[in-house]
Amino acid sequence: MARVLLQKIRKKYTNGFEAVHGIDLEVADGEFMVLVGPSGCAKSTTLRMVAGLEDISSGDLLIGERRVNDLSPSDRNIAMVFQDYALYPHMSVYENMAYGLRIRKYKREEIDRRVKKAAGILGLEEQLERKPKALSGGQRQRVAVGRAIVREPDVFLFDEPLSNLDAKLRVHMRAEIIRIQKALGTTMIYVTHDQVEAMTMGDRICVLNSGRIMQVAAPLELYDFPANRFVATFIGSPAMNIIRGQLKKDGNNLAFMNQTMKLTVPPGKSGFLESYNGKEIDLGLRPEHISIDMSGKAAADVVTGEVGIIELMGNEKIIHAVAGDTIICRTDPHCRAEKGRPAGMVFNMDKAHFFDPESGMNLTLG
Amino acid sequence: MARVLLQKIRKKYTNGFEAVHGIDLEVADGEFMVLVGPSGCAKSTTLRMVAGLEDISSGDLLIGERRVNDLSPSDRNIAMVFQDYALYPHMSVYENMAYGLRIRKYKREEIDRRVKKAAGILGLEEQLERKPKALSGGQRQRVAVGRAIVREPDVFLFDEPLSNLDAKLRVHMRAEIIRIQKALGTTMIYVTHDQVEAMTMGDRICVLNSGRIMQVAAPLELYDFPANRFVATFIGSPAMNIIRGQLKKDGNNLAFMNQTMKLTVPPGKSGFLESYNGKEIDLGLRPEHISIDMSGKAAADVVTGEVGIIELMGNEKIIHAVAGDTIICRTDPHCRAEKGRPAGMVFNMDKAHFFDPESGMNLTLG
Amino acid sequence: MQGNRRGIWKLILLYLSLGMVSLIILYPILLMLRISLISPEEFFRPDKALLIGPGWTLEHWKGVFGSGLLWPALYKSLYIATVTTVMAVLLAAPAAYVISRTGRRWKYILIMSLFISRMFPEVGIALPVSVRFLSWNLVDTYLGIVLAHLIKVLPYVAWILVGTFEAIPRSLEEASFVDGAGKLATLRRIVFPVSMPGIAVAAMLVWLESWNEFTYALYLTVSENTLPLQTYYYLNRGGIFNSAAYATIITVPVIVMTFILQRHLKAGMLAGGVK
Amino acid sequence: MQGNRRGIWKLILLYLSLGMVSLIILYPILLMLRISLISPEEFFRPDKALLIGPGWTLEHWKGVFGSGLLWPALYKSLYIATVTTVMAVLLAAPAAYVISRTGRRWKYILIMSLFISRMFPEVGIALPVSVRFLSWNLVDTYLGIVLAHLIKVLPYVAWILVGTFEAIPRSLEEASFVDGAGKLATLRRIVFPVSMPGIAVAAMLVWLESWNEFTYALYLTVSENTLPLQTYYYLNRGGIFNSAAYATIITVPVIVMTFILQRHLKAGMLAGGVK
Repeated sequence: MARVLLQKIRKKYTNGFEAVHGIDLEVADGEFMVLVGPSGCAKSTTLRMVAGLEDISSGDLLIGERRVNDLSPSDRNIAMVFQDYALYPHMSVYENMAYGLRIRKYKREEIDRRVKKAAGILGLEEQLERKPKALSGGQRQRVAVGRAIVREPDVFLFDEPLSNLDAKLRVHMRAEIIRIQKALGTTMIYVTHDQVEAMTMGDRICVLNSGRIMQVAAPLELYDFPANRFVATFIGSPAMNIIRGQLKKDGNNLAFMNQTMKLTVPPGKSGFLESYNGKEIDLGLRPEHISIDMSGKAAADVVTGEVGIIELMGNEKIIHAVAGDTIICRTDPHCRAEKGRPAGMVFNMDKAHFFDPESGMNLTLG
Repeated sequence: MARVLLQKIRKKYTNGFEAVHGIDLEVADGEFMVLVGPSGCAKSTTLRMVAGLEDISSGDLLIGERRVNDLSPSDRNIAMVFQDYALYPHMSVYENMAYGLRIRKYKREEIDRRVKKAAGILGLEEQLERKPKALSGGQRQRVAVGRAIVREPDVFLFDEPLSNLDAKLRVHMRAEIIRIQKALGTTMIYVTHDQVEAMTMGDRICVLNSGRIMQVAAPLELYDFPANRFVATFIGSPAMNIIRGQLKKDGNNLAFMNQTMKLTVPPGKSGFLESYNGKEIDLGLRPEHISIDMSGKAAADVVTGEVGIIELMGNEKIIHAVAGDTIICRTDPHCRAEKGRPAGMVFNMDKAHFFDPESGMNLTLG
Repeated sequence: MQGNRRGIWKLILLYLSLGMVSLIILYPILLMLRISLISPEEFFRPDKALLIGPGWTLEHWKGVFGSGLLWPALYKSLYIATVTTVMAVLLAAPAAYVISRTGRRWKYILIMSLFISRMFPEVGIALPVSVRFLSWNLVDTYLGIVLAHLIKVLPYVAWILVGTFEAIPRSLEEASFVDGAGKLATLRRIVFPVSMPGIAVAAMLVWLESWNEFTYALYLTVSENTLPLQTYYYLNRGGIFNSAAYATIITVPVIVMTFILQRHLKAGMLAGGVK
Repeated sequence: MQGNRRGIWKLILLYLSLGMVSLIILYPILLMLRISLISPEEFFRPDKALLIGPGWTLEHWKGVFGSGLLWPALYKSLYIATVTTVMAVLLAAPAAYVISRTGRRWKYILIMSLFISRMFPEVGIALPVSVRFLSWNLVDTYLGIVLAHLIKVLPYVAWILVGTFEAIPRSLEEASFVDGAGKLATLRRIVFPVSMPGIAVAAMLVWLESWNEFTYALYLTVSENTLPLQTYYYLNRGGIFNSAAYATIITVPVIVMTFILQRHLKAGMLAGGVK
């Protein structure tokens, strides 16, 4: 058990491509840290650098108090679970789990004790003599986890370990992995591209984009207070609406306006935005904070648009309405909006975020 | 344009396996009918029987007033869009669309007129001279649709046409296909395994399971009033909770009870259930109709369970709580339920369904 | 675990190997050409310099062209290779199409017969074949060699073509049916044009195989030699220079076709495509 | 468009073809065996019944076993095939492992050299090879034939082994590294055991290839014949019955190995595995 510290870690390939641009990240002892981001964001590369499977071009990687940049994977005292499980096909489940201990020349009784204990935790007692190909997908997944926990390493590294399982099993294995990590108290770095997985599992989440860290925060904080436009649109489905417009003084209050809408900025947020008066700005509002009003009455903070795509999910309706930009609203499934007809959208401006159009920074976080 | 009528259509393979068990279905002229079901439910087989690509073992298939069982696909005047698009790779986009007309010996000017018109509808004017491999996934999809519409057939058959597109493009193409179908008014049979696609696109939806029709209804009717337990759990995600228990007379009302809960059946539903007094029954309730009450006060229709898995979606939390069975609730993302701790679940019994444990029929539909 | 320096070393190693491989391939060809152009005195000099050096002569080539033996052999080789190719494609294509549309059991039969026909000793099979052909009066005829070559090449032409037809999704044909075309029109307008590149590759490989073939020709020929037999015939009689000239003549179309084919070669085609 | 009746017809057709293929494969083998056991009088009788019929004799086999020529040839063939196999696997395995872990450019080189070494006429290549070997004193030696066979088989052993090693996911090795094993321990404990079946198939195919090989042996041998040469040697002198006996002897291990191999054959392995 140990903290993991990344200091200005960079990854540059022989062909000159810089995959990771000097990132700083501290994973506390016993913490469950999730790395999430779109494909190509270098989340796997970062994990593999921690594992020692990729060279670190520059920067310092510390596990505990040790700088491990130049140590081989075998000397870092980490354990890794791979996306394809990487079980040794010619070995039984028992031998798969015992392999790492045998290599390290543990005593036979100690190996037996640890493997049996891990098998107990994972419910694999009945499968110990089987070969991997005789197991179901979920059991293989368990063996891969078992191989990691018998080693009692300082850090667990999980590289999209659930992406080959079906949806139901995935939900179940998520809970299982959380349970094991909490029980053992081992530091965990977990890579996934699935935002629900990230939000469900992580103590904290590190959002990556193009080899840069966008935000590190607890799950709901990420959702409610995204640090920038990238996180705002990456986390949440459907994505947060981003609308370009201008801030103008309107009496005592600031107003956000463009060709199709004029919305009042709530007093609580105005303070941060004084300097943007008269400038371009991006308004961000999640679909669930826009409701549909079919009464046809014009009122404050109501924008009228033409209904385009309607997606029916059963428990809710996703309505795409066009008012200059396309605006996505999440509504009651019985909402009577119809394709091609106008609808009033009520913007809940208390939930609005404002982003700098250039830097993408969230201006309303204070 | 024509209605399609399936009368006792059966499909039995050489090896004795009966894939389709004599189904009856009427697709009205100009209607958008979606066939949906889990994999292996024979939805594609049914579509291919309508197309003439699979033999019909028995029953009658009528397109318009014609019985077409023994007609080859080329004589049925239908057009089909395949899952892999099935574009002819050695022909340009223009030739791909013109092929069916050339085979039918249309005049050159008529072919040109129709292809250009279809290209206009689909925004393919710029791509007419390109080969399929030079197109993006969405453009290929459009060409496949274009090839269908130039023919001006009686019926469109679409076999999971969007499953090879990414999520964003899929949402867009759904709207496009709906628009084209409504504009042309052509009868449509559309196969998908995706329930959101089914609910978003269909005028009516036909739910299939193991070669039998479970229910044919409009999208929201399917969600709000499922005809049986299969439809109830297949449509909606997470699935409807199904809880086994007994009905007992409790004063004037009926009560649903098992070892962990006692719930009052609302008067409006009691009428249908009198005959089940004292018998086993399945209670069905959707996750959004169970709310979490952390106050700890016991009240009517509140069941206390231990919180297991928590899935955080951002805009909502899915809580799996154990009270005998595992019960899934859809709650506010800020709900303070914690893993391993007790939580009170408030059942909204007005939304409850009751199913016969044997037949699975919904008893509360009247 | 890769750094900048290792990347460069890898590249150097790659090009070195590429050079080595080219040399190994090129060297015997150049040697062959040189032997066909060397004067006997130089060749039999103990301290001769083989590839470069003095003693060039066109005598052997003149001999080959003047002997009257080249043209019949060339004609026979061309005729047999071409007829074998046409027959092989015509026979294998329909079978391959049916197999590609049927299923695993047929493919298993095909792969097994392919394997067996490749692994059984040719000298062993050639004997009963020639005994049988003797009683059918097929020894020393063009038809006999064509039939023997067909036995040799049919399984693997079929294999390449099955691969080619399998790569055509069935939905392409179904789309054509729905579009109003019949079975035959679909074959002619969709299946055949789309599979043309694969058929061409198969044809060229068969042609080369038949053009190069030696063992069956040896067993089944009494009087008129094919080019490979002619090469061996001279060598057997010590005519090493004429033999080299014949070998060069055989190699020319091989080089040309290899050059054309290498752009179309895919790992999958080699499944059956490599001899 | 399938009905019950068509299904049954298909099945009948399938088994008919299966029978036909078996017959075509079996017939020449039985014929070969019969010729080695037929009396010359019967064989040369104009209205002879070949496969079944009278006139059985063990004379030819006695002659073959008693002539003193069988055992040296058998020994030489066994020796050459075995040494070629061991050398080929030892040389190709490390290269194949590196190529499987490196990338497309190497694979392209490999596939090209494989293709070229297969498509170039053996009678053409054998000539410069034997001229070169003459000056190195390798003609009529075991080493010479082994080297010639290595030229022939190395590219495709490498190809099968690249396929075998590629099928081992890299994550398996990485998991072993993370588990604490070094590069060598990983090769010995993970990579080698997992690829054993592929290596075995490659070895058996090489062995058969070398065992059957005729052309290079013909060019490079003056005195001691291998079994295939011995077969041809008798035939050339009209000893058709002895030739058939030799061909039968060659065929026995081929049948045994084919029987073992057919269970392990996959289409992918045939990429390089079929001659």
